Amino acid sequence: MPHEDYLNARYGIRSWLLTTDHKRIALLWLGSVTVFFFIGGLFATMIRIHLLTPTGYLVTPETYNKLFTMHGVAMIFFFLIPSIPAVLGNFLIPLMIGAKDLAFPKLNLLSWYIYMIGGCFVLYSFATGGLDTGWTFYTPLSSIYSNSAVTPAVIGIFINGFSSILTGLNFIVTIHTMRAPGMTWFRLPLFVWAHYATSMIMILGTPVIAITLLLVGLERMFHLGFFNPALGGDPILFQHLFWFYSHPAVYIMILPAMGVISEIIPTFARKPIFGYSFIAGSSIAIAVIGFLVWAHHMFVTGESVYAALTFSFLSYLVAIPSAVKVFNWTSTLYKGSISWDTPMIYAFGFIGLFLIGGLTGLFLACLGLDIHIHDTYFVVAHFHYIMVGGAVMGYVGGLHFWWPKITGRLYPEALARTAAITLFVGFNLTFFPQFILGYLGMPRRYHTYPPEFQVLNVLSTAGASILALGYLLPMLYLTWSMRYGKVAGQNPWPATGLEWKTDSPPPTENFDVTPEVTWEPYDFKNRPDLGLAAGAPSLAPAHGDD
Amino acid sequence: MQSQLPFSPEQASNFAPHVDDLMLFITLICLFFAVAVTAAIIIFFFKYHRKSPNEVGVPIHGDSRLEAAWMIVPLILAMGMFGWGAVVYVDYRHAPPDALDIYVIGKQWMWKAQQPNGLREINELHVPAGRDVRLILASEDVIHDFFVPAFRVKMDVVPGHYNTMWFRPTKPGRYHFFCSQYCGTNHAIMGGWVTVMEPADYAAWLSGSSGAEANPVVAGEKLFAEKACVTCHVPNGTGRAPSLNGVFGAKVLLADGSTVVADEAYIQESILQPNAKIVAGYQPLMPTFQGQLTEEQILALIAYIKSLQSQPVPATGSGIAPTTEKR
Amino acid sequence: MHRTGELYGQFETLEQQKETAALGMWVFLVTEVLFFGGMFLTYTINRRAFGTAFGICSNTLDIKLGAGNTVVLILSSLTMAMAVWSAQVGKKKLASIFLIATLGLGTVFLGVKAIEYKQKFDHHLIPGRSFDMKYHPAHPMPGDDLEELDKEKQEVDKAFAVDPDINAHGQLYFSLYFGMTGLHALHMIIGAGLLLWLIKASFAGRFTPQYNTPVEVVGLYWHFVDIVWIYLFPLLYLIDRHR
Amino acid sequence: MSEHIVSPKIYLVIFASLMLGTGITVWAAFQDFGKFNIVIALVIATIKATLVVLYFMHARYSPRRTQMVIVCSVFWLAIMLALTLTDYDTRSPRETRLAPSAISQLLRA
Repeated sequence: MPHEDYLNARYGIRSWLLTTDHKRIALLWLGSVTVFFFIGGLFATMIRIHLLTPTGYLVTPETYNKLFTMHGVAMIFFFLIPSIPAVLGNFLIPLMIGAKDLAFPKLNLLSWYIYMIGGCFVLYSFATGGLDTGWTFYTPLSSIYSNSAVTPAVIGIFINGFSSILTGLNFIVTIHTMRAPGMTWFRLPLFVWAHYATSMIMILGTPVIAITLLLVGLERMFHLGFFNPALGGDPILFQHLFWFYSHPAVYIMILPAMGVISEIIPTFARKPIFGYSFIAGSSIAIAVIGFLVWAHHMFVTGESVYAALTFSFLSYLVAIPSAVKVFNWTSTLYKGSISWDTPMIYAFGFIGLFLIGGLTGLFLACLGLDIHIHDTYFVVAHFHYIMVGGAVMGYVGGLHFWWPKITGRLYPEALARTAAITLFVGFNLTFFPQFILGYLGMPRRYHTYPPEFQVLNVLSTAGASILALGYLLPMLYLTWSMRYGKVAGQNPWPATGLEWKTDSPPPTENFDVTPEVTWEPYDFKNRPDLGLAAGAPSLAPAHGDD
Repeated sequence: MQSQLPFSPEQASNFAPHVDDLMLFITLICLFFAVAVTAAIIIFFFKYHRKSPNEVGVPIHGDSRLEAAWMIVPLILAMGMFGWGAVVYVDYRHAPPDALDIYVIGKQWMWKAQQPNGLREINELHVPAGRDVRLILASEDVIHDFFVPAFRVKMDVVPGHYNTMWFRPTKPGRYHFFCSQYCGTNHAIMGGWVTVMEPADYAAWLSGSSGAEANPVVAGEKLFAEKACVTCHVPNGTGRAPSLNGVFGAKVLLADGSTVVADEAYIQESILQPNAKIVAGYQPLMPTFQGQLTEEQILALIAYIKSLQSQPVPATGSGIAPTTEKR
Repeated sequence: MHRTGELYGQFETLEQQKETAALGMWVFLVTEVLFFGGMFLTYTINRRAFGTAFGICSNTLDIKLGAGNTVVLILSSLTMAMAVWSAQVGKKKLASIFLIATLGLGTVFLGVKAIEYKQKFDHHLIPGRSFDMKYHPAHPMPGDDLEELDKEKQEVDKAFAVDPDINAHGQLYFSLYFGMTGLHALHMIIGAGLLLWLIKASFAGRFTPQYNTPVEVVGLYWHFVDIVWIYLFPLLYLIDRHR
Repeated sequence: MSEHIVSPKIYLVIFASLMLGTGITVWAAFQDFGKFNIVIALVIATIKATLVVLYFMHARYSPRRTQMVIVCSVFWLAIMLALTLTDYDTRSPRETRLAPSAISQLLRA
């Protein structure tokens, strides 16, 4: 009997491009962010190959500068920021809170189109002269001195900002007004809490980067002087405005990944998460305190000593909620029933890498140390540990975890575990040497470097080739599994969330009847429907180590 | 005495030991937490591995005392890091009043320094050991950053602002300095050497008795940078003008297909009437230096270009005629 | 999602739908506050640094037009609020009339703004190569108050003597003036488009005491644009009037 | 929650207050209060904005969460302005901004 779900409810290209179904829109996002991920990845590959030898191996300085700029722009604005919220968040938030859709389905589709338009502008900039300002667009390099295609790029990022804003707006309103009966705030999955916090940042921060880049664009087009010292403007003001968004933007990337991990760990340890309210609260705390720390990117710009002290102090405060999360995840494992399924491997990988990324943040927040390691490879390693080791591990882990729900199929388990371990090893080999490079004094964004740095650079490039393999593998077997994977069933793990109470893949309206929530989150003991009670027939399909 | 941390550059300023101590302090704390958490995960991972398919974990919902502990303890440690870091930073941002003032100007893509007596240097900085030195930093175009790893200090050079930084070199020697704030195409080669000298040597060098100024090759090298020749004549051949490595005495292929031997006369002509002979593959972009250079300076430049004869010739961008086309 | 009457499929009740729409607009307005906030910050930093230049430039604006426009915009807020009230109590005709009045007042505001922009253009006060604060005092336009102009000339000359960069700083003021009022005007134009759509729906009789969410939500937006102007007026027009 | 309908009378009172506020702003701008001119202007503007938000935009009669949203927007705007000013207000005079003419002088040096 053919079962009707959101994938086969309607057919044809129009049914996808004009859909207002959050699940289909999530898949549109999945496709487009994957394209940008591989574009950014291609640039990264070329960067690593180029840095094999001190004099540079592959490209001219101009091209190298364009490569790292375009790598940053593609990865940050067009992959990392939308990745988890727009793909997993879009797909799961209505399912998790028991709603038929997001509050504003048309705005949701519009958000994707805005992203695509912004993306086209940026790709146009890449194709016609490239972009060589660094993803940070520091003035006056970006506003006057750069000869590359800065204007289309800033217009593209400006436009893309509204996509982010609309997604965040939709999530906030949905979480407030669309919850199913019984779904109280403290029964919300932690994934939803994390997305609530993320959306706050999107709403409050994104408009500032939009206006800032608009001013840079105007400055370039009409020779205005907001940030141009030759016309009385101030380049430091640009940095304040830029980092007011771009520091919290890091939390846009990492908070949703933390949400994913907070779902995976209780599921595969089969016990309630340790300190639910502390994890939920720490998400909000990170979102709020994250807005108070931006000028720690500016300790050596000549900002006032008083401001530097303030921002360093506040930066240390934001470490606390992050630490709370790590400790709570670890404690959740205590006396659990831990399975070694792929999402759990990703969760462990995430904790390990985020731990290093987060702890090295303490080095950079330290004023006395920052005067040495600022703008060196130490910083590069640090933020890759957070954004790639953290956010991307969370994203890929989340994709695996919810893949059965999204496609109705299971991925090949053994292959997936291999890929997860490959990613973890490759990542560390790539980026750990860069911490040492940084402390030794190698500045970032160098197309050529003194020969004494070569060994570590070669090591890093070698690691990157393993890392690349780790990304290609899931891409291949996940695609393969869409057609050939084992049929998953409603709740293969089993997990406790509302999204697992509907079919896989879910029907267009998500639930046949509006569900009513009567249980506490992550409660395995009092959920006979999960089939885990002793002696009860198991509803979960056997999930062996095939 | 401080012992050197592994994986750290040489310690050559008053700040270096402090920064390395901070590094050690924070590393040890972080290592403790990293090892503790990782060990816990690995132990739980094996100890509580699921034994039967329907097994469920023990429902433990949390513990407020534990939560309080792991908020307060890290907070105290973090405040320690903040406090110590702040002490070093505040010291760094307040130069001693009697420091030696040296002006450093960054421009795309070179550093100009001016010693207290007016002596100018390009991509070089000479400082006396044991003396507080304050650099007054200014930029002519975009944001740069003056970074000396061996001193563990850096400061952005921001157009429209005067930033200052200070240090007290402790060990004579030559140390790399870098531009550490991305500033455009040749950001990576915008660096040079800090030379820390014994105070007596420094005084002698300042008064010119070291003979550096008298050497035409050195003077020519300075001029080559000062007149911004180097911004186009990039040694690795990637600039808007041909690399001059190995050019002297070689045959140069011109735009009209003919070749010319690069001798003193050709170089002089190229400096004063750049458009007289254009090297194949390049645009006539070079401004004339007629009336802007003294004879002595032209000679110095020629001497410098001669000295490049032994430098490696880049595969492309040199302007030297391929040997096969000699006949 | 299919739609039943005025109720969209993702909602359970009209009540929920109305609350959701209002909350959505409020959250959007938060974004707008921060969006304008970036400009206000740029303004603050520069005004503190270049108070003299900002004062002189501010005095070249026509305070009568500025204050008049403030009155027009506040009046339009009143008519907008009345339109919401009319829709809520079911006075369909009155709602249409108030909506049209709001649109009319908004258009008047934009027209006055256009006149002011044209004046700055004639006076060479558009940022760019032709920007020159000395131009207008030296080249009076028909209808100018020559006495005022002479005062302005003296002021500009005095400022130039003290600060040779006064032209650059003046350009910063006018960059911000055009940036902020331009962005505000853009919001007015978008608001006018929304009003047109409301007027059309209102004539079709779609708004009832049960269903008037669009009027209320557009009303929120319109009032927000009014608030921005309430700040822009003193910050741009009234910097240094007391001298 | 039933919707609260604000009566036209209140609207008219608010409108009158706003007009009065505008008048006072213009009048105050022509008096010399030293550095308090800007303070007075901003205080009046804030009072006017508050009236618009509370009555024209019905915030007074809105659910608590709407009021929270409003408070958030003001709070974050304050963060942005205040923390940026901590930098600008506490710079040492040595590191203040150079004027364009000083820069061109530097370029000639």
